[in-house]
Amino acid sequence: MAFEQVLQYILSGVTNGSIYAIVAIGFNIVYNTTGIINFAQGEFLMLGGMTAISLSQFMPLPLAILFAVIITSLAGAMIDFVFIRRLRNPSVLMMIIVTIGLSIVIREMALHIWDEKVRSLPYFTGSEVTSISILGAYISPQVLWVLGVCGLMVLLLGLFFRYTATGRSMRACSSNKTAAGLCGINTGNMVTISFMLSAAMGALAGCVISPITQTQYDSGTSLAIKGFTVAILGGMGNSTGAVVGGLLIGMLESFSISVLPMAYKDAISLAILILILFIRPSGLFGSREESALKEF
Amino acid sequence: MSLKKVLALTLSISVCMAAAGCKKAPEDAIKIGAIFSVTGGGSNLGAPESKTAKMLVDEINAKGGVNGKMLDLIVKDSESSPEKAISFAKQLIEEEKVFAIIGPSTSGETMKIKSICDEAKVIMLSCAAAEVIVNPVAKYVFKTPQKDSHVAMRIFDTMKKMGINSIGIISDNTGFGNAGKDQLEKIAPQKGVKIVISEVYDKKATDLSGVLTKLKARNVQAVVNWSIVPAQSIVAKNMKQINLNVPLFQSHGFGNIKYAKEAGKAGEGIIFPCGRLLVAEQLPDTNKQKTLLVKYKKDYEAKFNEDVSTFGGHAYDAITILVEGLKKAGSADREKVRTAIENLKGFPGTAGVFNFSPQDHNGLGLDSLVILTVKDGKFVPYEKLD
Amino acid sequence: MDAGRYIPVLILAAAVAAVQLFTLATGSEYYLTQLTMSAYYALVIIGLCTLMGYAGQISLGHAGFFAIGGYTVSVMTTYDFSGFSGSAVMGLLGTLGLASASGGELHLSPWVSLAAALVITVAVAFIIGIPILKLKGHYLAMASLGFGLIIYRIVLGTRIFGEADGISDVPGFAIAGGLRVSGSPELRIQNYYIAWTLVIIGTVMLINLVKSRAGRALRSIHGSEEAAMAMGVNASRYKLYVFVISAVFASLAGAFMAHLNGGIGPSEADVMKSVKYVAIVAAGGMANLWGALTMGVLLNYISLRGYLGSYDDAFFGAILIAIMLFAPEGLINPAVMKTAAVRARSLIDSIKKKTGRGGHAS
Amino acid sequence: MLLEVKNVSRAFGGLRAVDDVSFSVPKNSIKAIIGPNGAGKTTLFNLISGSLRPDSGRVFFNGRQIQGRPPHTIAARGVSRTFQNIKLFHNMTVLENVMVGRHTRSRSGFMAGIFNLPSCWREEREIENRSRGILDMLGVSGLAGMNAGNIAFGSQRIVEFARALALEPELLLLDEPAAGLNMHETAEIAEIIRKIREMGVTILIIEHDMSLIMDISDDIVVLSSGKMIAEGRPSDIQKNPEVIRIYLGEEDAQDQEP
Repeated sequence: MAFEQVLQYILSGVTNGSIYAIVAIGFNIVYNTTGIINFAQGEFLMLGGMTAISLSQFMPLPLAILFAVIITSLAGAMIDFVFIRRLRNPSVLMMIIVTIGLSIVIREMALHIWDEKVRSLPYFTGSEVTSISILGAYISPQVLWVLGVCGLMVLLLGLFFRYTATGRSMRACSSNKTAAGLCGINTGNMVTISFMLSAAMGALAGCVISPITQTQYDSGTSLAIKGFTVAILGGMGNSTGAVVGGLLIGMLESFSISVLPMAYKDAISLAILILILFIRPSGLFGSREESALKEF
Repeated sequence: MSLKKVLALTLSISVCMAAAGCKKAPEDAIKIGAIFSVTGGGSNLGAPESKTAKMLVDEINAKGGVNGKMLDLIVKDSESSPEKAISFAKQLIEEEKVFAIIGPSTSGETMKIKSICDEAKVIMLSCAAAEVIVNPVAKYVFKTPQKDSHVAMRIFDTMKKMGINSIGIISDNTGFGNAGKDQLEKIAPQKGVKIVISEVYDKKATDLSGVLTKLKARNVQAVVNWSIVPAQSIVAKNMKQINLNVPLFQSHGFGNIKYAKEAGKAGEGIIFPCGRLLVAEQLPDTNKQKTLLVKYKKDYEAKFNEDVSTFGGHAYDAITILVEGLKKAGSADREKVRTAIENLKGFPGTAGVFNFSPQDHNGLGLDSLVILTVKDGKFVPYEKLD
Repeated sequence: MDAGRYIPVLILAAAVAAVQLFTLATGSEYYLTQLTMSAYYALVIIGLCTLMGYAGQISLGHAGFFAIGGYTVSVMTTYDFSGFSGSAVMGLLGTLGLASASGGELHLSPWVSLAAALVITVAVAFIIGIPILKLKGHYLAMASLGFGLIIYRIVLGTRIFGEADGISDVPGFAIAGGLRVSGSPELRIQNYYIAWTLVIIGTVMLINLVKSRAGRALRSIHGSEEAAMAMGVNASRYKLYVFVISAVFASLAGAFMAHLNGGIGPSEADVMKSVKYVAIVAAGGMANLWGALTMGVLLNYISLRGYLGSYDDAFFGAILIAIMLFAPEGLINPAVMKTAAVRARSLIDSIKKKTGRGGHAS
Repeated sequence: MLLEVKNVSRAFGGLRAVDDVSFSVPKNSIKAIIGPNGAGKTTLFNLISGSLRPDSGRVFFNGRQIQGRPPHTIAARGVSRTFQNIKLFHNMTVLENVMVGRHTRSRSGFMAGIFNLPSCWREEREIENRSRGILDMLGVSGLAGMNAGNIAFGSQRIVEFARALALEPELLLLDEPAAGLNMHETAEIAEIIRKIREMGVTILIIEHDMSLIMDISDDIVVLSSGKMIAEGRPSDIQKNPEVIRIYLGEEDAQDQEP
């Protein structure tokens, strides 16, 4: 294959990979605090995108995105406050089922608030046709925005979880909630903050990828499934792992298209998911001991 | 023992709820059932179809109904799931005792209830495109959208005029996409066009630059994309982004100006065959469909303030054909109305002029399609309109 | 042998017959159609309830097994085997009356396809079960979700499975003497009883299993796998067996549903279906066969009747959240009702005491 | 010798939790394992019961090798255990917990269960009677119908005993049975352990309660940070300077120097 073509496959792998990565990062935040995988994370992306699109008719794009992130993060707080907090000593399964219920309800509400039509935010720079050429291969500038936001999120989240007091106490909650409570950490608030944070990150991600993937009331579910695969490949709770995992799966899918018929693209990433779960459930970057000790 | 009592209780509740469920319609009204995928995968088809059907029935009832009887439309949302379509079809036929069924929106659902309706002698006018719905012909089963084979022929004819003979096809993994891909691959050799590469992608694909790179590598002279929303605009944008500057042909599934708007600048120059609804005003006055197309477009856009789409048109045709059959038969007698529809000739609808026959339960020919393109975000005819 | 366990089964059988007579009397027999379809879905749910509620192993991929059953039966009963007519196997099947030529096509009898469906299901359940049952919690949920998705991709992307339209015109299944699984209106009552007999047999088998030594071992694994192993329970083998059993229940339901509906579509293998099965088991109260059965029939019936139109999914999501918040042990749960009954009784006693009418202090 | 542990060691990352430990347990005796927290006592238990695989060394039970074999095979050979943090089946009643103990002493499988064959009626009744017998023997038959999660901490310990005994083991591993119990309950446990020994069951016990250990054990092994530092009769161990140093500190050890 010609060099430009190989580079083009890489770039298209990066495009999809960056989308999967930015979704996966959202999962890690709630996981880092509550130890659960929030099935409604995909819906935060959809909510963020839809809200920003509606607001962008009345205000400039950056402002619309800012308000969309705030509104969605408030929705995240409301969800935790009304639903998650009232769960009496929730088992893993109960958490999975409540978040599944939430993702269905949010999706159906979005259908009736907006409608079933597909929408998208305008491109941040240039338009649908602008593309940057790198050594003969082309990529839309929007993808660079996605990568940029991804990097920013990883950096900020890494700093937040490691160096801020709230971040540390959120991590304390996830390893042992009762012990964290005994040390005076208000675990209830920590979970609320984690939902607000992951909703905000999800909304921001939803806005950044909307020009590329477009947004529809039910676009959350398929994004969430890709997001799980990548989050687990990277190692649950590890944001850098999520980005690397996302780009890796994006590349694998993109190169599999060049060899196999495209219909098998998704089957491949699913086979990878199952393979990882057997060999290394803790994922590429997750610590083996930590995941083994996780009390399910 | 308390548990057992509850179990018996729940079962009986569900039955009483069912009994209360069916509302009593005015006695002598003609009941028409409608199964649309208002939500779920086919919502871009079912939603406009359901709105159009309700609008039209209200209009007809306002003008005194048909043969002096009111029409009672019962719409069920199947969420494009076959098992619901089956359950609703049986409900409409056995319970509501409907005279005819409009829809379903997707070919998968239609195939599941084709034999149910035919055996129950209930006229079904499907809004789904697959040819296998009316081939082999079932006595009571009709379909209103254009034939995929005709769409493919019009695409290849246009290509020949443009001197294109080696192309790449991409289609999504919906029933619509599969059916289109089969027709394109079947008809291409007859038209002397060589399909260099043919790929299927997932309907929820977030980005298609990968497969388009594969097509670019085979230096195809044109790309045909046969899919439903949102892939159509993603393909258009990706082609421009990876600098694959060859003509892009879309299927008649591109029949909504909103999809062109989604593609923005990348939509310019897309060529696709479609019904005349989208260029109603630009039709010559001699055209038989013009008056009804302009009226439907105006009414629809006024009532729902959203762009009209050819999918809504399929439901429009289904109802007007049924009403025409009722008028010709003079009474709500299934056999008479069925034969009336089967012999309907020169009947103008949104998708084209219908000429039914015992062998052709679709009634639309090549002339039902015109070639349109996108210029400054609007649909304009690519060839002179007749 | 405590026959007491079968009393609820008799009540269920009586209720099934009562409902049928009720619809006969009120001339509203069409309700049986949805009740028959709900019965087959309930079969999947009671199987999954044994796996999830009793053995504590979550599976988000059981729609995959439903699809394996449905698709195998649909393909084998509609595929024209005349190409193989010369082969020895076809000859053998022909002599056994298991293959019949009609209208120039050679078709296998539904018995062969049903047997094939079950064999394939057991094989796949073993191959998939051994590795993924080593995982726990989220990882098991994700692996089973991945399995379900792969089955969905296969049926959606392969031509022989009819791609997005699935398979239609699947013939009925003549079981024995006039009994025939098919969707035609005349056979509605017959099919209603066939479906519910299958559900009753399945329920009896699962009740026996749960109350037996093997059932106790399964529940002990749910309690604490390490302690169960220390007591000599071969946890991995027991988890695998119950996984295979629940897979067979799902695939059986898929096979019969394919004959009833005359076909199957890829939406039966969709992730949302698996999620709905898990949710209904949870709504029924996890380790509660009767709760799962009741909620299974009720929720499926409501969605198949389309009472809620476009709000069907929203209602389902709301039910899930409500039950997890207010009645985590499920609505129809003996424990919940016992405590409720006790509280009610003590309330009545205190009222009696206050009003002085209570003859004796209870 | 009923149980022989030969040069067994196991490390977690850098930490050598059990380091080259060898000892043996004669039939019908009560052997104790003592040592400060983190000495590797529970890890040693898990290596014997099969929950963990040793990095090196071998374990023989009745002369047959059992190290590295899955826990349920070892249990089937007659080794039963209790846990440091009680692991009862909270989703089942006390009686059912004990009935699970009889799992290796009964045979009816999945098929027999599903079709409720007559063969498994008799076996069920026999399992239930045996289990009720054990509960009576330990004086907790009143709790039979209660849910295992809802009973008092002390009774939970005794129910875990009952479950372990239901297996009719030759060797019973007790992991800190007296932890968290008051004087009266500890005496009760001591009485139960003596009764078990009279039934011919060999006992290997981990315990911190020195008076209980010195009172009931025939032989004692002392572990400290993974290594075995002493083995012998209770009286010798009390005077062993090494043991005193790890328990009571440096200066007390000098006083005892001969």
